[in-house]
Amino acid sequence: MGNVNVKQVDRVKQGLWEKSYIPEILRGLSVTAGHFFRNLSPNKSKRTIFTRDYPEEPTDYPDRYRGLHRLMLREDGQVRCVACMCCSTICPADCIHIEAGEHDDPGIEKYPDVFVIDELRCIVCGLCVEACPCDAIRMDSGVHIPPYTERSDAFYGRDLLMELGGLSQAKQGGDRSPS
Amino acid sequence: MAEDIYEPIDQDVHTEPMILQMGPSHPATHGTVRFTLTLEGEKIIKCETEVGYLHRGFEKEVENSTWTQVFPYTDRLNYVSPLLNNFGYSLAVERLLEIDVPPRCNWIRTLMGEISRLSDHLTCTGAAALELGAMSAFLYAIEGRELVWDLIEEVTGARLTVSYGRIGGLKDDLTEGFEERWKYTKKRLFEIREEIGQLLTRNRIFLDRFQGTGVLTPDMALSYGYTGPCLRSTGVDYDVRKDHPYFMYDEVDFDVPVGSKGDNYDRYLVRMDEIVQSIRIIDQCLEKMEPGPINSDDPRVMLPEKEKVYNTIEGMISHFKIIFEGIQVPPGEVYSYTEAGNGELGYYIVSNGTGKPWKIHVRSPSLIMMGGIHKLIEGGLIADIIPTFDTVNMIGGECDK
Amino acid sequence: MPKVTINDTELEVEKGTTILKAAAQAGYEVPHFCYHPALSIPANCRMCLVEVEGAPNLEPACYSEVTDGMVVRTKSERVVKAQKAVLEFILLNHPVDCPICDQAGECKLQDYYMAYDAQESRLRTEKNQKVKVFPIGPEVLYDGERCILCTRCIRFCEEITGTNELTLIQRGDSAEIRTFPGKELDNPYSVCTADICPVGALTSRDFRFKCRVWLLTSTDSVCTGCSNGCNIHLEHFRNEIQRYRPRYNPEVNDYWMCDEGRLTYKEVHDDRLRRPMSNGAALNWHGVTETTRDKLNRALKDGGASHFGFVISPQASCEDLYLAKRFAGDVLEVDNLYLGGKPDGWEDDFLVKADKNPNRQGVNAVFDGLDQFGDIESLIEDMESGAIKNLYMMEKHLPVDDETRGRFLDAIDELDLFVLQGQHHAELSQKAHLALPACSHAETEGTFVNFDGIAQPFEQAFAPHGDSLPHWQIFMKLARAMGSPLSYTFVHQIQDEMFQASQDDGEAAQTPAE
Amino acid sequence: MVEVLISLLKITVIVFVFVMGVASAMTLLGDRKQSAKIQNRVGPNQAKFFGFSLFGFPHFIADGIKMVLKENIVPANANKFLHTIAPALVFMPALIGWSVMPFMDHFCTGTVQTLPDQNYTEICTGPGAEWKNYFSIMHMNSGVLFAFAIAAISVYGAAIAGWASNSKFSLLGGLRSSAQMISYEVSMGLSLAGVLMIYGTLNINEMIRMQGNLLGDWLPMWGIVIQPVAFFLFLLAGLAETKRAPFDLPEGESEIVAGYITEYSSMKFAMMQLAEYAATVFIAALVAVVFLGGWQFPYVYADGIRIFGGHWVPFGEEVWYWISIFLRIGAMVFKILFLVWLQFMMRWTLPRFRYDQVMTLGWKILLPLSIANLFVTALVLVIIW
Repeated sequence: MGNVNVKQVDRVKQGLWEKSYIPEILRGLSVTAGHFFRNLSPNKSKRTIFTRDYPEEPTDYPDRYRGLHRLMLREDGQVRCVACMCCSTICPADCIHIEAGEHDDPGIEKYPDVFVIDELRCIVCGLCVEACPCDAIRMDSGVHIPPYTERSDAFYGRDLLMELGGLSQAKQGGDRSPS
Repeated sequence: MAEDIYEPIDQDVHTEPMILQMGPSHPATHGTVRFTLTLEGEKIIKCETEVGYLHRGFEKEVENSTWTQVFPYTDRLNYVSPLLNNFGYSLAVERLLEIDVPPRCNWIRTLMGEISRLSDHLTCTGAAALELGAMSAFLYAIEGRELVWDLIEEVTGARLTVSYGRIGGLKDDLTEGFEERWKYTKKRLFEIREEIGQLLTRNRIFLDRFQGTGVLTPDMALSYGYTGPCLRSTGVDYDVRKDHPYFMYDEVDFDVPVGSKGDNYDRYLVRMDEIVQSIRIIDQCLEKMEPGPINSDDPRVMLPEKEKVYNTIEGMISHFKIIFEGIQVPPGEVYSYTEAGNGELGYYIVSNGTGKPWKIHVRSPSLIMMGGIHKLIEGGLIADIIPTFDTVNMIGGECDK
Repeated sequence: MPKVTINDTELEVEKGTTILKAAAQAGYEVPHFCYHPALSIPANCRMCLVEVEGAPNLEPACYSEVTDGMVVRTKSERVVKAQKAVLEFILLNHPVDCPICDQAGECKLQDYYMAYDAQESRLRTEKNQKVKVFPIGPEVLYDGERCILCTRCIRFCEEITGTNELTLIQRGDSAEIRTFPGKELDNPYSVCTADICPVGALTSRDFRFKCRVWLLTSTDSVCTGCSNGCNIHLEHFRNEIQRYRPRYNPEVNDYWMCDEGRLTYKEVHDDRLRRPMSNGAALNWHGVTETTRDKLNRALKDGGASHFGFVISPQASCEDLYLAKRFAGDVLEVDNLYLGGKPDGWEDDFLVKADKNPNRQGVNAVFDGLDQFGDIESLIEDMESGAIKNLYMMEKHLPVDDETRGRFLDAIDELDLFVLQGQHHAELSQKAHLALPACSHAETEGTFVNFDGIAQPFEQAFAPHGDSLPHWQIFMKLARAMGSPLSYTFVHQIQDEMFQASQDDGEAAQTPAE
Repeated sequence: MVEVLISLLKITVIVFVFVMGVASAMTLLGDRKQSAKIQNRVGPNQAKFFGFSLFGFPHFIADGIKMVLKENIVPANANKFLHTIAPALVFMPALIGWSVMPFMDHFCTGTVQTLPDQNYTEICTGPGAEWKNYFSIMHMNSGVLFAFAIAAISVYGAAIAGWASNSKFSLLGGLRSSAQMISYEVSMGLSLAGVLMIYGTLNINEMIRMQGNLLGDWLPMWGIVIQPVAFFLFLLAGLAETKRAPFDLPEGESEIVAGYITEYSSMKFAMMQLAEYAATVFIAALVAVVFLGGWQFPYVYADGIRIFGGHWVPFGEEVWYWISIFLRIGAMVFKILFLVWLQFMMRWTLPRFRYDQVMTLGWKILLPLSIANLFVTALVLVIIW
C-alpha cells in the first residue's frame, strides 16, 4: 500500500530587503545572464542551446514515430494491400480512399486499383496500421508530411506510397498445399 | 443588474462603465473563451464568461465512431496532457466491459499518465510566466516539456496526439532504453524547476501579481465544482488519486500538496510541487514494474496478435469483426473519473450494446471551472485576469467539447 | 398442439414445427448454415445441434420436429461444445480470405465464430487448396476453398428455379460444387445463390470488389425493373447504389429477385440529367422555372390546350402521377394525355413480368383507368402534321419500337415547345426547349402499385443527385409560378388527399393509400 | 557653408548611422539573438546574404522590407489624420534628443592641457586654439533640459495613437502610457536634480568633463559614484519611460493586446517599434552621460594617461590626442551598448508590473526617495561647500 500524505505548500514571507526588488532582480539576472554567457562561450560543447537548426539538422525520429504512410511490397514487388478496406473503415478522419480491382494473378485476386491517402486530412493516429490484416500499410517511414502549396499535392497515391514502402517479409495466409 | 452598476457612477460626473470584449481571439484567452468585461477604469465590476468558440463537437462526434475510434478524439480534450484523457477513457470503458487489465498495463498507465501531468503543469506554469512577460521562465519550462514529450514520442510514436490508450490495454509497451532516458530527463527537470523557481518564486514583481489575486475560498471552489490543483490550492485535499485510487496509485507513495489562501500564488506553488510528486511517482513505477503482458486477454476486446491475423482464419475473423463492428460493449452506463491535469476528468458513458457509444459525456474540469471564473475575476483589475486565467489553466479543447 | 420447453421457456407450438422454429418463437437463436426457410432441409452442416432431453445424441434443430413435452436446451455445455467443434471443423480448411472476400461483413461464419466459438484453432497441418475464382455462371463466381458445402445453392436450383444446374462432386475434403457438364449457372435468378450462400463461396460478379458490405446503408425499397415490384434492400454507399438485395415479402417475391432486376440500379446513375436546362444550356431552378412558366403560358395562349400534348410516365410514383394529373388537368387544362413508359419485354411464370414499368397500375388508379390516354402512334402523327405543337413529357420512355422512336425524335424538331421532365438525358435533353431534372426512386419517397394492385411504399435512400427534384416538387414549382392554388409541401399531404379521393370514389381497394 | 556641411555630416552619422543603426539593427538583432541565448535558443539565422546568415543580421533587412510591403490598415471610424501622425510623434522625439548628445569632447585646434590640480579640467591652449564642436550635433548650454523636454513630448504620440485608433484596447494602452510616462517624468527629473546641483551646469558636455575628475587621484568622479541612489532611481524611471519590460504594461500583450499599437500595421507599426528601441538607446545614452561619465574613459585624458598623480604619454602628444579621441568615442558607445544590453536583460528576466503597482512604485516609492535624495544632497552641499 502506498503512503499518501497531505502537505501544505510554503508561501514566501518576504523581509524588507527582499521587498526592495533588488536581490531578486539580481538573482533573476544572474540566471538569465548565466545562460547568456554560457551560450556565448566559444566552446560549443559548453553551450546549452536546446533548439536545433531544423532543416539543416534534421531530428532523428524514434522508431515508433508515426510519419507518412507507406505501402509495403510483396517479394515480387507487387503491393501487399488487397483492398480489404479495414484501414479506411477504422480511419476516424476518413482520409483513405480505396477502389478495389481484379488482379491478373489469380493467387492475389484483389488489389487496390486506386489507393489515395489525403495526408492533410490524416490525423496520424495510427489506427490504420493496427487495422491492417496484411501488413500492407505502415507509418514508420520516419518522415513527416512536407509542406505543400497545392492541396492536391498532399493526396498520396498508391505508387507514391509504394515508393516510400519497403519489402515486408510477413507471412500471409497460413500453410497451404495443393490437395 | 446593469442599471445597478451605472447608478452610483452616474451621480457625480457623467461617466459610464466601459464594456470591453476580451476574446475570443485575444492573446490571453488561450484557446477560445470570451469575457465581456464591464470596466470602471481598469477595475472589473462585472465579467460574463462565454465558452464554445472551438466548435469541437466531441460528444456528438463520438456517437458516430466505434469505441476504438474515440481515442484520437480524447487526445484533443486536454491537449497538453492527452495521455491522461486516453487512460481515463480506457478505464471507463473497461469498467463498463467489466474486464481487468494486467498489472504491467496499470503500471505503465500510471507512469505515462504522470509524465503527461508533468507536461501539463510545466506548460501551465510556464504559460503563466510568459503572459506576465517573463518569457525566459516560459521557455525554460517549455524546454522541460520538450524533454517530457521526447519520452512520450519515443513510447507512443507521437508528441501531442498520442492515441496511446486502448480498451483493455495499451498500444505498445515501454521502449528498452526508457529508464535511462527518464533518468536524464529527471535530472534536467529538477534543474529547470530550480531555475524557474529562482526567476519567479521569490521575485517581488511576481509575488505582487500572484499573491492575493484570483482568490478562491474552499466553499466557493466546492460549490462551483472546482477540482484538481485549483481546489487543492484552497486547502481542500481532494485528489482522485488519493481518495479513489485507480490504476496503481494505491501502491505508490506521494504527497498531495495543498495551499491555504486559494490565490494564484497557491495554485502556482501547488503545481510546482505536483511536478515533484509526479517525478516521485514515476520513479516508483519504474522500480516496482515487472515484465509481463500489457494487454487483456479478452478476445472480445483485444485485436489478436498480428501473427495470428496473418495466418489463421480464426485470428482474421476476430480481427475483422472488431475492426468493422467495433468492440461490443454490453448495454449499460458507467461514470468513471480520474485525476487529469486540471482536476477530475469524468466520463459518463451509456452503451446500447453495439460497437458504437450511445452517448459519452465528459465531465471536463476546464468547462466546469469556467462556470465560476467570473467570481475570481470580478473586483480585480484587467491585468489580474492574466494570472488568474493562467493558473486556472483553461484548455480550450476540454472546455468546448 | 404440442407443448415444448426450450431453455426454461415453455411454449405451445403448431404440430410439425421444427425445434429451430420453436426456439425462434421462444426468442432463442439457433445457429445454422444449411437450413434456409424456403428450401428443403438436408441437415448437413450440424451447426444447429441442440440437446433434447432423453435423446442419446444431439439433434439437428432444423430437422427435428417438436413433440409434446419435449425439453430442449440450446445453450447447454454439450451444445456449446458441439458448436465449437463444428465451427472448428468448418474453419479447418477455410482460407484466410476475409480481406479479399466480398462476404466479409455479412458472413455467417464470421458472426458465428465470434458468437459461438472465439477460440484458437488446433490445426497444425496445411490447408487444402481448391479452385478459386471459378466462373460457375455468367453472373456468379465460385470459390471452392471458402465453400462449406451446405448445398443451399444446389437446392435452390432444384427447388426454386427447377433448372438443376448444380451438383456436388468428389468426396470428403475434396468435395466441391460444380455445374453438370455442358451447363452453367445461367438461370435468370442465379445471383440468388450468392445471396443465400452463408459464406463467400458464391459471389456476384456485378458486386465483386465494389464495396465492403459493412459500409453499406440499407434502405427498404422496391425494384423498378418490371411491374412485379419485388421488395428490395437498396444498399448504397456515398450517395451511390451499390446493389439491390431481395427483401422478404411472401406476397410478392418471397426471398428472391431476378438477375435482370438487380442490375436496374445502374439506370439510376447512368446518363443523369443533373441541372435544369434551357435549350441545352444548364441553368438554375430559379431561372428555369420562370422561363418554363413564360413558355407554357405563351404556348397555351397561342395554340390553346388542343395543341398541347402531355405524356404521363408509368415509371413515376403514385404521388408524382397525382400531381401530374392535377398539373395537366387543373393548371394547364390539357386534355391530350398520353401514356409513356417502357415497351413490353419478356416474362416468365415466376417473378419477371412483361410490363417493364413499375407503376402502370398506379396510373390506372390515379387516372381512374387507362382509357383516356391517347395512342402514341397518333401522337407522333399529330406532331408530324402539326396538330400537336407543344409537348410536355415525363421521363424518356415511350412504349414503341426503335423505328417509331426515331420518328418521334424527328417530330420533336417540328414542335414549338418541348418540355422534358425526367431523370435522364437520353437523346431528348438536347432537343428539349426545357429539360427539368427529376430524381429517381432512390432519392425520394413514394408508392408503386404492382401488377397485382398491391401498393408498396419505398423510402428515400440518399440526397438527390445534382439539382434534381422529385416530379411532384417540379410540378409544384411550376404550378406556383403559374399562379395555381396547388399547395403541397410534404409527400404525406398528397398521400392523404389521394386516399381521400379514393375513399370518395369508393375505390379504396385499388388505390394506393400509404 | 562648411559649418552647414559639417552639421549635416554630424546629423547623418549620429542620427542615421549610430542611432538608427543601433536602435534598429543592433537592438532588433540584439533583442532577438540575446533573448535566444538567454533562452537556450539559436535565434534568427534563416535570412541569408549569399548563403551567410551573419548572426541573423539580414533578418533586420528582411523585416524592414516586410514592413514596407505590408498593407497599411486604418480601422474604421478611426481619426485618420491623428492615426497617421501618431507614429511620427512617437518617433521624432526619440531622435531629436540626440542633437545634444556629445560623443566626444569638443575638438581642440591647438593642444589640450589637463590641469590635475583644478579638478582635471582640460583646457585648449596654443595660438588661435579654440574648441570646435564636431562630436555633437548641437552645442547647447541647457542640453539636459532640452533632452528632457523632448523626451517628454513622446507621450503625446502614445496618447494620440491610443485615442485615434478607435479601439478600446488602444485607448487603455494610451491612457496607461501617458499616466506612466508623466508619473515617472517627475521622479526622473527629481533624481536628476541632485546631480545637477553637484555639477552646477545644464550643459551635457560640461557635465561629462566634470566627471573626468579623479577623486583622490584614482576614483573617477562619475555620477554613479557621487549620486548612487539617484543612479538607481534614474535607471528605474528611465526603464519606465521607455515602456519596456518590466514596465511594458502600456502594450502588455497578454492584457490589452498591444496597447496603443494594437491597430497599427505596416511601416507605422515599424515606426512605433523603432521608436521604442530608439528610446531605449536614448535613455541608455542619457544615463551614460549623466551617471557613467559619458565619453570619459577612466584615466585617459587628451594629453596622456593620468593616475595617482602620475602622467605619461605613450605615443607622443599629437598621436595620443587622436588615440584618446577614438578611445573616448569607443567608451561612449560601449557605455550605451552596455546599458542597452542591461535593459534587455531586465526585459527577458522580469515579469510585468501591474498598472496600479507601477503607479504605487512611481508615486509612493520613487518620488519620496528622489526627494529625499535631493534633500540629502542639498544638505551635504551646504555643509561641505
